[in-house]
Amino acid sequence: MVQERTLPVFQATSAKISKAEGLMLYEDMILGRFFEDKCAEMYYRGKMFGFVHLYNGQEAVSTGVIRALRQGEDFVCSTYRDHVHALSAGVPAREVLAELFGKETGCSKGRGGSMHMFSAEHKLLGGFAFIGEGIPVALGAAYQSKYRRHAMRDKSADQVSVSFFGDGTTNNGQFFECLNMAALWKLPMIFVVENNKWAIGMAHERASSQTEIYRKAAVFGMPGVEVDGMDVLAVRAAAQTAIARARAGEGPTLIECLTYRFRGHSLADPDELRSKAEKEAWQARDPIKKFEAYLLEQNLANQEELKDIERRIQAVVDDAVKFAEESPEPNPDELYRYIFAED
Amino acid sequence: MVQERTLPVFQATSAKISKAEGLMLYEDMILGRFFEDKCAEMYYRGKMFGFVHLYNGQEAVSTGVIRALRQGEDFVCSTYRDHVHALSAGVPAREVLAELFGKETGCSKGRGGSMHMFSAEHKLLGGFAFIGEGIPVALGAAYQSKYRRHAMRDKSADQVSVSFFGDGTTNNGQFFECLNMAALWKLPMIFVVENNKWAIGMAHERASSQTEIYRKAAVFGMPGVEVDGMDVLAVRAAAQTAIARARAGEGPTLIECLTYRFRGHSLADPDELRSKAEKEAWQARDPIKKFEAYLLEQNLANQEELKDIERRIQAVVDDAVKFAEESPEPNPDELYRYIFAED
Amino acid sequence: MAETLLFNALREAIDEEMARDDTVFVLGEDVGHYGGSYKVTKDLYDKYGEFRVLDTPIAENSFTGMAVGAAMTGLRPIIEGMNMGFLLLAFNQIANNAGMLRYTSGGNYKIPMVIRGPGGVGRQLGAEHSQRLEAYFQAVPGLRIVACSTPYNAKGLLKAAIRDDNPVLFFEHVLLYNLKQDLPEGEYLVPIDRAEVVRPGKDVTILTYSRMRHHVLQAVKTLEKKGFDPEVIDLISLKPLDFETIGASIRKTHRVIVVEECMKTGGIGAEIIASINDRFFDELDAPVLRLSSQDIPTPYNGKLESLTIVQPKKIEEAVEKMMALQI
Amino acid sequence: MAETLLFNALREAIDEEMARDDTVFVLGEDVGHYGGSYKVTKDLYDKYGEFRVLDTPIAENSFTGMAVGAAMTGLRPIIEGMNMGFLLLAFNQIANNAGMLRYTSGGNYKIPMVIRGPGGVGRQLGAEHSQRLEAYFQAVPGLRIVACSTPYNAKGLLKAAIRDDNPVLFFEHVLLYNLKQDLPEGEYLVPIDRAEVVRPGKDVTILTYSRMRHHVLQAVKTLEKKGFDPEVIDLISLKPLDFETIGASIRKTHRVIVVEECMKTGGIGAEIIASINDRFFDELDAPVLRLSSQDIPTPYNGKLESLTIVQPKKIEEAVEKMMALQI
Ligand SMILES: Cc1ncc(C[n+]2csc(CCOP(=O)(O)OP(=O)(O)O)c2C)c(N)n1
Ligand SMILES: Cc1ncc(C[n+]2csc(CCOP(=O)(O)OP(=O)(O)O)c2C)c(N)n1
Ligand SMILES: [Mg+2]
Ligand SMILES: [Mg+2]
Repeated sequence: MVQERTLPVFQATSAKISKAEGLMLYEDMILGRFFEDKCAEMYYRGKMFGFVHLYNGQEAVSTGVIRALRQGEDFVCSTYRDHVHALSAGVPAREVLAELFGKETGCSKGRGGSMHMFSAEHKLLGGFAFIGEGIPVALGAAYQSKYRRHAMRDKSADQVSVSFFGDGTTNNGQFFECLNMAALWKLPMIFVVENNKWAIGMAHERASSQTEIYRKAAVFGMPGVEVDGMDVLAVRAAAQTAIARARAGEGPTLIECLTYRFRGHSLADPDELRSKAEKEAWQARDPIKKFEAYLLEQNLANQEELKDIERRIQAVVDDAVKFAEESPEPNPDELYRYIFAED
Repeated sequence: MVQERTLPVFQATSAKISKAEGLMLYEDMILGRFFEDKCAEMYYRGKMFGFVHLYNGQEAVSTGVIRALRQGEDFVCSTYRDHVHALSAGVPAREVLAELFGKETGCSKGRGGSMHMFSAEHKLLGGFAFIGEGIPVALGAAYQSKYRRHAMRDKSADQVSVSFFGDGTTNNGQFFECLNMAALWKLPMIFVVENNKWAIGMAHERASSQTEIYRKAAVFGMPGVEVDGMDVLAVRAAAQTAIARARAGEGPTLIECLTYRFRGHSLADPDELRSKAEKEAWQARDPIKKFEAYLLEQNLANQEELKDIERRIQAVVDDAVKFAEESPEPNPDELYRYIFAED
Repeated sequence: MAETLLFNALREAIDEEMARDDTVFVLGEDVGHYGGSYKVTKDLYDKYGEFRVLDTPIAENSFTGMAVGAAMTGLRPIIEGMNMGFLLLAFNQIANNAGMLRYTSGGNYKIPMVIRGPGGVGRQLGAEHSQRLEAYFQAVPGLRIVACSTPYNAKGLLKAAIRDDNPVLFFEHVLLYNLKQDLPEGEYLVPIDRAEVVRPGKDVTILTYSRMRHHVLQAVKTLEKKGFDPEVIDLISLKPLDFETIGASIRKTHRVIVVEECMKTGGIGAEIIASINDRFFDELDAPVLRLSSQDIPTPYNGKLESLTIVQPKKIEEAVEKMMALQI
Repeated sequence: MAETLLFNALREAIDEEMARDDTVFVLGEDVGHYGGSYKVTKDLYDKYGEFRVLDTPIAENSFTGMAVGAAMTGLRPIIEGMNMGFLLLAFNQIANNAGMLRYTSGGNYKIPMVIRGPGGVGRQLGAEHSQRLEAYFQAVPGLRIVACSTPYNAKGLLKAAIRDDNPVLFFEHVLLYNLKQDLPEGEYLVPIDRAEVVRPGKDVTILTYSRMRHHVLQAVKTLEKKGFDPEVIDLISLKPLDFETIGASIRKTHRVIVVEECMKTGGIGAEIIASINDRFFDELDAPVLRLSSQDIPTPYNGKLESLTIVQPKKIEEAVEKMMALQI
């Protein structure tokens, strides 16, 4: 196990949150966690197929960033590890699970599957199965906001676009090409690197000559910040700063979240390369437990309230399963539907 | 005209050169200049076709770097602006000009043309017509050297690979992908950016959010140096340091040469966007004139010796024209030759 | 009527569509200050400003993806490939995202975008600048592929492509930009999915597109004098193929020659022949003849280059040979 | 004889060739420590070390170009595309440099490299992971394209591809890695340019490749019972096509069905049909029948997915229908 990077210290007090906010964040993280656990269960029970990449451990990033956005207005762009981003963005658990079951009621009408969650309604630009290809797409959404504001004189066009991707993706050309264009044109864009130290079986330090990704922003004239990705408040604070900057027309920000995935790369990954010690060290920093402790400590919630949330979310997830199971499959007659815009 | 970057100051005395070296460098730059002037003439006289990109003004870079390499052993990788790199690498003027005339005696047998000069004998990996695509190829040659040394235990395998490309190319993903891999694996590779401030009609500062390219090396853990690209000794000194580093197994270097092209992007370019003031400012810094003055001042050569060289090179270029004109065209029966390795 | 050069016809198309719809914008290398390397966007930067005529860095894959994102969110980007070949670098964005995303998203998004620029074999531009990407892209689902060939159709097709809600690969030909033609004064559109019967005839159907249309017409001049009466069809739409027009012609002539500039193997002609085999086999009196470029990278040398592509003479011979067949 | 899984057959091929020639090396994502996502390079890292089994960053375009440079300078790289689809990002390096550079350089360099990995439609992997790149790449000059289909041919073909001095795109199929077969003990090679007559027959020629070979054989079982005698040919070489073997079969059966997994438009079948039209038109008693995947991105839903590709039942019906034709 490689020497861990020293995590940046974040003073939670500097980001005072209300009780309502606290519960909202907690709920969102719980939703992410319970949903993914259910996916694993369903996968092993043969209810879903293909490559399924779970998000356990990284919840503070999705919740911290996406829940700081204007829901349904700002754009979210994800990868193949997209269920939880979709949920945070407001796509109902029912629709995400139905998609995983390949049902007509899925957010991509059962055509997309685990790696291809889309929802125009929730401004989810997509799950993108190929490394890095979502970054330019998010850049395009950001360009569009700025375009509307400046070329079409729509004052209300101040939407921000967020692109999520992993450490391994930061060695891909599209990452750098987009850093440059975003900074050059001061686009309302946020690059969120979820540095979970691994790209499948490739340890970050074996893939990147310089492992501190946030530093790469500076050479594009863009702020790059490093944040403890297991601390939802730290992530939220960094996101809020970046969002404010972007909305004010001051340009993009790169946020590197130091995080960890608690499961293998996908449900098909034997996960033999990560050491037990490393896994345990990170497991001990579970973002949900950490935030739970904070809420209790700050008297923002009591045990009962949190249990309530968990019960409620468990019901949401169970309902999603039921919904997905009972939903119809796509109509075979519509095999060619959606290939062109006319359909 | 944008504020010019302050050029890095180079103390020529720090790079003592012998008379022989001085004359060699001068001759190489003169060859590049005269050859390109002849190309322009031939193009306008309808002797050659297609896109022809001349190198006038940038000679100190080709000569400064390539003439510091071991000729015929180290690898050189160029772009569509490749005539002069080919000449510095030792490809005879005859073969380069014959290639431009599309003749069988050309270094690419008349199949390549201006943007596709190749010579396995001279370790010229090629002219590459597409932006950035040569960089990975040069990286492959560098990998090969290191591979032979380490995996095949060939102690003599210490060849260095140099990739040349322009400022505009540094916004392309391949540039960054290769910086990372070269640094990660400590390959014997040198990235030479010929920053001539323009990519066709795109001013560098309109294309790059951060215009100081050499700074980008640092975030890959690679030394990046800035050098006056109009000063052949400065370029040579930087190249020598980088070459020594690479050969010693210490890894790659990025050298940003601040230079300027005295002609349009290609002979088809109306060149209407660059200001007169800018052109004149750079023309005044002609690398050949500068070096000539240095040689005279340092008593490394007298006027007559330099004139001799010029006469000799003029003869070489004239001979190349004659050779190219008299050379046969490729045999039409060999249209399919060279498509597969068996031919 | 105004005599217009093809590149100006394209420019007019873009200008008119930009004036009509402020979600239409152009992006690409040197489209702004420089006005496009073949001047198709000349002066549009001054007229529409830097947002609507966007000079991009040399990052084809990412600016193409950016256009996809802009299209998904309501704009109508027109990408200029300075040379269409450069878009090989954007293959992933064009195939996966422009082409497939609408389907994979179950209809969540549509992607109204045009990717246009010069393709084809020019005059000694070397292999990399002489690509015929229509062949490489034809199997990608979700894309429409169009090739223009005259100032008239260039303008009308480009306007229609810009208004289409689907991703359109729009091929111009590097050697046709200076073609001249009188264009109608008012606005007009040309449907992007219809072939054009350039010359009706009854002997043989010649299917062609882009610059080869002109090689065919040159051959036809000679053939006419010799008493032949070929029907010349410019495909215009390379995907989907317009089988209505093609079929009508085959039912009349029962003989087909395909003349294309792409390489033979896996070219547009391959699909045409396979489709004719699927649909009109019984109508054929002879095997379809395929005249394509040689299956080699385009050599720089002028003579080899001209041997690489189909010359009018070869088309004449092919027609004569086919007509001489005993059936 | 040892019963061997297909992925292990590939692994043996690489291992043997690496042992035989120390210029052979493997590079790609997760080929080293991880052993390859389908375990084709398992344990080779331990055996040959980090230089010869190189784990790359996720930078397909550049590591492919790097392999080209290594090949030009005397090594023999084997690229593993973790999924062949990812190599869309490397299209430029594969087409311009692997494919065309030798020609454009006038023979200065040769590029002995293999680009291999899983392609095809798997089990609900979604559109992007279900690509059939053989169609996208078939028009690129200079490339050889090979598809293996059994442990036996996988091993022999891969060894031959590694020894070939030209760039070879080598397609495996994501659903065939666990096929089992007894392999001979000693070393053997299978030529990469020859089709394989899998089942001789006299009624109809079925041309297929990769996983569809198995769908065809499944159909053939039923067809045999019904008294049909089809000839099954596995193309193996998708470029160039082996017209000697194909032609011999057509001269015997006079009827052809192509069964392919790629999309219909611009697929391998299109070129096959066009070539048959060019060469064997007069031998045909009926139009060639083309059974291809639907022209859509592969839907995730299992039922739609299975409707997208050709199922054995459809092949049976096609043969029966073709045999019922009055000629
Ligand atoms: C273009 C492309 N290359 C390779 C892959 C295969 N792949 C899927 S995920 C992955 C690792 C990505 O790691 P990282 O970016 O760190 O994200 P994480 O999975 O850790 O969230 C790879 C190589 C892919 N999907 N797309
Ligand atoms: C992939 C690709 N995109 C675009 C081009 C067209 N093009 C040729 S040269 C050039 C500008 C390059 O500028 P720079 O890198 O600064 O080099 P310079 O020409 O100034 O030497 C462009 C855009 C190309 N050849 N390849
Ligand atoms: Mg990761
Ligand atoms: Mg430049």
